[in-house]
Amino acid sequence: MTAAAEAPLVSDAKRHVAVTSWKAPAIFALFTVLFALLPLFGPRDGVSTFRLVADASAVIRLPDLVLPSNPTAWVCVVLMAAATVAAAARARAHRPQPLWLITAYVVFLLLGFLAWASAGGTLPMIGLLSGALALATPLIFGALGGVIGERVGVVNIAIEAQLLAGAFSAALVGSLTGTPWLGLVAAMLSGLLVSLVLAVFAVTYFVNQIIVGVVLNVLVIGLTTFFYGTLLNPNSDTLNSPELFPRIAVPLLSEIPVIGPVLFDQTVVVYLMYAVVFVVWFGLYRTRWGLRLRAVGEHPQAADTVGISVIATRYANVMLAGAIAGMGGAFYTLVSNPQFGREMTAGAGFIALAALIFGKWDPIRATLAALLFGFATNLQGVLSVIGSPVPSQFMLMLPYVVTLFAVAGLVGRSRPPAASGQPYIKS
Amino acid sequence: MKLELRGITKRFGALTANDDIDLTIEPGEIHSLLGENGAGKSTLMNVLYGLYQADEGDILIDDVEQHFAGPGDAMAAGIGMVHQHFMLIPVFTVAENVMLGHEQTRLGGRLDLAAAREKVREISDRFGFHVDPDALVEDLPVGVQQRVEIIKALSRDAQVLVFDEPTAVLTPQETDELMSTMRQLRDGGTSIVFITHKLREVREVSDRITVIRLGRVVGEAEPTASNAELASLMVGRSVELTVRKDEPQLGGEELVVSHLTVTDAAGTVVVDDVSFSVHGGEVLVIAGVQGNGQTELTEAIVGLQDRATGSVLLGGSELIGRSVRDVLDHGVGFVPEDRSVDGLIKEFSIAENLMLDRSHGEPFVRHGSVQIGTLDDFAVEKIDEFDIRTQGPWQPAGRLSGGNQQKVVLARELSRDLSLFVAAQPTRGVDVGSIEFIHSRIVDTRDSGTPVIVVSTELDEAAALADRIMVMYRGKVVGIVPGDTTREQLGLMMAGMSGDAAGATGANA
Amino acid sequence: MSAAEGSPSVQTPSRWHDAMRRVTTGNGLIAVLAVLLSLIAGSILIAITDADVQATAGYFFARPADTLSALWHAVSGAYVALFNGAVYNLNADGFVAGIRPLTESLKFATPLIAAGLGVGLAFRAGLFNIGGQGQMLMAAAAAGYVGAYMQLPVVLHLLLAIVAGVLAGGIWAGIAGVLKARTGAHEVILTIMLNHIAFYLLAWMLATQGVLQAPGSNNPKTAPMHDTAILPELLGPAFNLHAGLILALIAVAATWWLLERSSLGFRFRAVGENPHAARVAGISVGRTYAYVMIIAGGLVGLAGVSQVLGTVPTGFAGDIDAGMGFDAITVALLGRSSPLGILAAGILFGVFKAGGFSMQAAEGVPNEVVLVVQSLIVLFIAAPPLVRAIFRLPQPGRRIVRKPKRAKREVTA
Amino acid sequence: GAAPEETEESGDGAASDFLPCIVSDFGGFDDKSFNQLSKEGVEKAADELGVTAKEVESNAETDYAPNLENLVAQGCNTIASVGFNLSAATVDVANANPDIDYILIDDAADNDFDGEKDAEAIKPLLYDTAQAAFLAGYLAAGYSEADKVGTFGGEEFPTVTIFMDGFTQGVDYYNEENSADVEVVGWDGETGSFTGGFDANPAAKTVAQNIIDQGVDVLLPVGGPIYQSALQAIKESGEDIALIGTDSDLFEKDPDTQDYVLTSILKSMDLSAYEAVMASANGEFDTEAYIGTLENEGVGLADLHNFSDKVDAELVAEVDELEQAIISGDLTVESYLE
Ligand SMILES: Nc1ncnc2c1ncn2[C@@H]1O[C@H](COP(=O)(O)OP(=O)(O)OP(=O)(O)O)[C@@H](O)[C@H]1O
Ligand SMILES: Nc1ncnc2c1ncn2[C@@H]1O[C@H](COP(=O)(O)OP(=O)(O)OP(=O)(O)O)[C@@H](O)[C@H]1O
Ligand SMILES: [Mg+2]
Ligand SMILES: [Mg+2]
Repeated sequence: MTAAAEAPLVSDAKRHVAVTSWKAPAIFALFTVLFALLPLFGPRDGVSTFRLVADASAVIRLPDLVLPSNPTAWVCVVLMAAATVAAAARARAHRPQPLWLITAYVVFLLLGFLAWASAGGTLPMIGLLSGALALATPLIFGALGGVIGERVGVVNIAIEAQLLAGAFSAALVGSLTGTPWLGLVAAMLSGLLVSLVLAVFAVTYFVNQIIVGVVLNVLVIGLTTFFYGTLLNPNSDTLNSPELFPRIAVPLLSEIPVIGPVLFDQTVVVYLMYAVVFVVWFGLYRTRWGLRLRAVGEHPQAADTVGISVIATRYANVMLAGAIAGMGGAFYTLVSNPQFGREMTAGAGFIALAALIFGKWDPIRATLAALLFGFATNLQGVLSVIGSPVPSQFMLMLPYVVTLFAVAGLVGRSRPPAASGQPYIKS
Repeated sequence: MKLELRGITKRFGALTANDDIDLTIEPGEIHSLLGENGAGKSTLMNVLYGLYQADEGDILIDDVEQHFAGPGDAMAAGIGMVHQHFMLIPVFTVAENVMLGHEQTRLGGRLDLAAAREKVREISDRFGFHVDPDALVEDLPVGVQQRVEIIKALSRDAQVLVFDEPTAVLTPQETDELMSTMRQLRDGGTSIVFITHKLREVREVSDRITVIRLGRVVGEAEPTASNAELASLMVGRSVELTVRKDEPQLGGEELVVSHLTVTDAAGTVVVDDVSFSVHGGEVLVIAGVQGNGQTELTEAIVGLQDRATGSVLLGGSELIGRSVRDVLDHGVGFVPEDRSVDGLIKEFSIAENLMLDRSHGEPFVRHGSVQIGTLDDFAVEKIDEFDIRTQGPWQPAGRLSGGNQQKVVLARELSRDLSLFVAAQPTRGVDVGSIEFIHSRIVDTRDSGTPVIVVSTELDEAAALADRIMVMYRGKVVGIVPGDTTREQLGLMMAGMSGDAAGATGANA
Repeated sequence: MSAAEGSPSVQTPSRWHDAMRRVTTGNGLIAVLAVLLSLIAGSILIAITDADVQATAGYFFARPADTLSALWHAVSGAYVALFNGAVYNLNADGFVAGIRPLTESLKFATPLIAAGLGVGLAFRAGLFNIGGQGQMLMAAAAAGYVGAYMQLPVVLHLLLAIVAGVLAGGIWAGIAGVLKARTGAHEVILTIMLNHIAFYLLAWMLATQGVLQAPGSNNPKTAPMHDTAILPELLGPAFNLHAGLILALIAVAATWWLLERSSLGFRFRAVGENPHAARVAGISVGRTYAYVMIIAGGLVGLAGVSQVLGTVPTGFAGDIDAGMGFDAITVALLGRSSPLGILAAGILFGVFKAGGFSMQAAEGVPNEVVLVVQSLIVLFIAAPPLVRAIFRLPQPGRRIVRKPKRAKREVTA
Repeated sequence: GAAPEETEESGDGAASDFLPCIVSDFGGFDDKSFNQLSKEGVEKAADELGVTAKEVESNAETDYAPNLENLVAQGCNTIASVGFNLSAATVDVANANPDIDYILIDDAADNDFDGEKDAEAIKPLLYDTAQAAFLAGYLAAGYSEADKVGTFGGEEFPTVTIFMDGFTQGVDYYNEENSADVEVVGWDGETGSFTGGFDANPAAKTVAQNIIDQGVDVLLPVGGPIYQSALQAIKESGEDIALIGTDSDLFEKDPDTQDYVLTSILKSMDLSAYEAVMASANGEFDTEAYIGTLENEGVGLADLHNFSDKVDAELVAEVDELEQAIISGDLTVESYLE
């Protein structure tokens, strides 16, 4: 190579051209136009009140934010248009779209929409956000369970089953022992048990993981409904009335305006959720556990050739995933409502599945996806309360439509762990 | 340390992949294993490495019997392996791959990446590898991935290193570097098992050679043996190592590529304003180190690159902007570089693979319906014509050995009326017997008046096939030179030196 | 996830796949044993709920025979009821009444077969169609609209209603297919979201006069279908079996032909097995995704059609899918995504469904027992080595390591 | 336990061989709503008759017909079908087997909307719940200090919205009479707040929470177990919010609610189902449609229990007067049953 280094080279550097993507400005423009139709064809009178404190007891009191509805919407249209122009300018200049611009655009859109939609009403910001968090919490647990499972190479379609089993046993054990803590442990154990079955069939017997997952969902629905009907419901005083976890306000943190009461006046299950999100994220990317887990999910034979037991790693982590999803189940009966009901998870496991794919198999992104879903759900709830002229069925559709657009418009292609779904068969 | 395999037998169902094999690796020797595709070399090494359990036979280290339940045990015993199919996690960095399985951690269970990086750098410097510990493996050229595998093995202080076909994907320079690394290791006392299909390399680097055929040891050879001797020992018959090739009967300029530019998704220009033409009845070999735009160039011709600008005129009609199917319908035959991913559907039968690019019309499809009879006849014919070793046309293609898989792809692409034939790395990983066959088919195609483009990183192959050689570097054409250009000059051109300069330097050298 | 990349039956490495096929199809014994095991497990649940068993268990140690006999009565009673309700009614007088349960089973199998085909077809092209619910609902809406609110001549009416339903199912699934092809979004999310959207969309239509709500009614339910739009009964009024079964059988044959013999099906499978190679061979992967989803949705739509024009022609409400979008996944997987396998699996599930009603009515066995037994059967059938181990049957030859697969690159549609 | 005597009589001669049966709508018999109440009514009758009722659950629309047919095959004498969803299937079965007595709860069995019942053997049981809800609305409006009351439902079904409609009319009437300005949050007669299902899950709770955030101090959740979510949301808000139950008296059914429940809107499906079954057993079955009203006490307002001293006696008196006015026809409450 030395000779080559002295000789005249045909230019060593590769050339770069800027890629111009008009996607962002196009989407911005589309939504700006669509949004402008609202105040144009459905002008709303009056003012919108954004309430920023939960109740009179808040230490730091913020006044209500009162905005004239229609003018605010128009101002937001203008700001959105400006953001669109900025995005277009950047696209022309072949520069990437910065996160702040996208964030700003989304904030304008949201603010404008809320102002328009809540004309004459009061929008309780804290209720809006804390409701979103409540709706997202079991989804986050479920999605994290899914992330771990798929990252280690076992598709976890059984999140629904783990949530439901968790909710069931949390209610049962919580009632029997009189302490929600044991209920929580029971929820984790039963989630773990469900995923143990998943592991036995998927890892040891190489049964297609989707079959096992789908079937486990049916099995657990069958079993919980059966025992609910024959056991829990007839003896609901003793077997189906657990005590709930109390809310614990974190001193100081819970006094932060707006986000304090939303994030830091919660039950221990929610605090655990924060911890689990962090631990899973940290563990996955920074620790030996995570490195090996991901290796097994990406290329099990490579992991095998460096002496990592693929089978053991898969078993351990699938069970861990089940335990985490099981915790999400406990949210239903130990935080939300002190009673189990048949099929009470109502498909949340599938939404969690969607969230983890939406979140590209990453714990933080999956959490954000679940939060987005929770937010969209609660936004429709709040809007239909303050009076929306849209039929309830369309309002209830909103979170799903938002997710659909978000996935199709923004996320696009995503790559699952390479060996996810593949049994590891060794001689 | 001395490693001994005694009476190793390994069966896969009815197939005996290794049949009572004895092999002794002395300390500090480079021991080559030679054999056709499917002879059982990889299987033997996988047994040695604990990936497979032998049905019969023993493994001894320094005369002590070993029981490897898994690769962990083998590694602990000082055996390292660079696998034929890389055992690297594509989405991990080099350091992560190297540390995997014997990670060091710091407070709070955090991975000690700094230590791993240091280790990579240390080994990398010792052997002059130039590997960036923080690069993602999937972004690295195969040659560098190869080095990562070696670093992986060395980081565990392997005393016996198995290289299973490490040079199949390397450029000549990289191969030379690898061989000097191997010598360096041997001189340091490490024993090396070296598997390759390239006889030149075997002769150059081996201390001893063992030849395997059909799962048995058929003999030992000295490094001084001739290519022809080795080849016939391997294949069991005499092999012609150079294709017989007449002077080209040049036709018109069938293919004219001008100002072809391809960018990747991130905006990097991977093919940079490339212009050339190919005559009917001519083989143009595109040479160059892997990853210098050859792949993208061929893909752009076939319509597989979305971001291609410029012009590709085939027989006067423009190919750029057409769909792949359209291009194929124009009579372009294409052998992709990575047959197992892009060329074959392993779960499909040989017959189905043979109709893969003609699934929309005659002769295999009539009124929307696949003509099974026609297809079966065709497949039987092609299996015979291309000497594909199989039990029948309806066997899954994935079960064939590498060389035979390659023949299936070739059979498919050469059985249409072609106006252009493009083959990328047509003989990669293929044994000498099959290489002979594939080369002669390519020459036949040329002789029928079709323009042919062959992408190869193999200088021997370039020399054997080319009427002209075009060398690419960093996406640009370094020069187009006659087919009989010297190895040295081509080597220099592949490092980016322009044709004239390289010619001068090469002459001086 | 894996479903995105390949069908379950095809994505497993070929050698293993083959071994698996040999073992399972070559061994009906395993299937029988799997059913037996599951029934035993079901017996436990049946025994728990049985009042006599509970009562006698109280004094089990005093008189165990009582408990055992109660157990026997409970379990045998339940399974006899299942047989009577799903296969042949031994208590009925005459063959016609006796065979009626079998026709009921076939009636329940009809939508499962059709929807199973839709899911299975998508699997073969490497797509996980979890959107059967939405596709069925939209198909039901369209077929129901034509059937209940349009006046047309005899044959034409039925044909149009069927076509409308199949089209609607195809379009609904096609949305997912096209979005996946154009944007690369994952079909699992898309179809799950489309399920919920379809559910609420149908709820709105059912609650809206002039759309699907029966004129003059306040209930979220359609008017009955016109007689001209009802799938004819196959065996006369004594049986509920309707021509939907014929449609499902035609669909089985058509899907078989499509997959095994047609060029389009060849492309589907090619894309399902290896989208990279398919693309290089000139097959447009994105287009294939779109087509396969449209056809799959049409097949699932057929299930919806058979529900509203055949099984419940008296008008329907919002849960007319009856959970079959998800059952269909199990059916497709149990049938290994092959049309004939799906036919068999669909009939098996139909039998359990019909038998479940009779177990509940005759013996008071909760419906969920059937769910449990069904799921266990699927699990056991899918894991022959486990069944062999339980019954101490010899395990067939050892298994083998597959060659590593390169991480798949993303295919640009 | 001790083993019973070996010789077991198969029931005493008095127990009839009368077989009452019931089919649920989806949601099952433990739905804390109409399925459960109807079942309780049938069971009560069966107990009195010394027999065991056959009870089968439906999980989907396609289950109705087979369930009914299987019950016919079991030799049932009376079959109760719960919910408008079962209407068509019950009509079919009743026409095919007219010698059995059918009770259809919550539907008029008129699927062609010609104003005529479609099968002779069916006795429809209908409930003009709006009447009772009207009273509850008036009471709530009078009780409310915040001048804001809230309601939400499970899904937008007429059997659900009839409560919300009556309630809203009651509030409106209060406003008219007392020139007050009490606002109903969650239902405007056209659209409103729905949880999208009948599960007591986080979704139901956040809907309740959102309504509470609007400052209501009375809350009427309509739809089976979702009252639990409302209760939980009320508890967590820490505010003084009264709950109104539906169907049966929540105060008695669920002791947890006792401190919160202002009153309940009664819909006595248990009672009318019981009566119909008994009539059938005694050979007195008539197939005349039954419409539960305030007058025949098929619907009504439950006792105020713990709230009796928190509510103005005057208001209570007004509610009583209103009840009389409705019974006498001086005041009409609109509902879809008209
Ligand atoms: N896991 C397996 N299951 C079944 N057969 C196998 C397996 N692995 C290898 N074989 C077969 O065993 C024989 C030996 O294969 P092996 O990979 O050892 O050949 P090789 O000499 O390394 O060939 P190549 O030069 O192509 O790498 C071949 O016929 C191959 O098809
Ligand atoms: N590249 C492609 N990838 C996927 N689908 C394709 C492609 N080209 C065509 N199709 C579709 O496949 C079907 C058959 O293809 P087309 O009609 O183009 O081929 P044909 O040869 O005319 O027909 P047939 O396949 O019936 O012989 C059509 O529905 C067509 O739209
Ligand atoms: Mg090999
Ligand atoms: Mg009528």
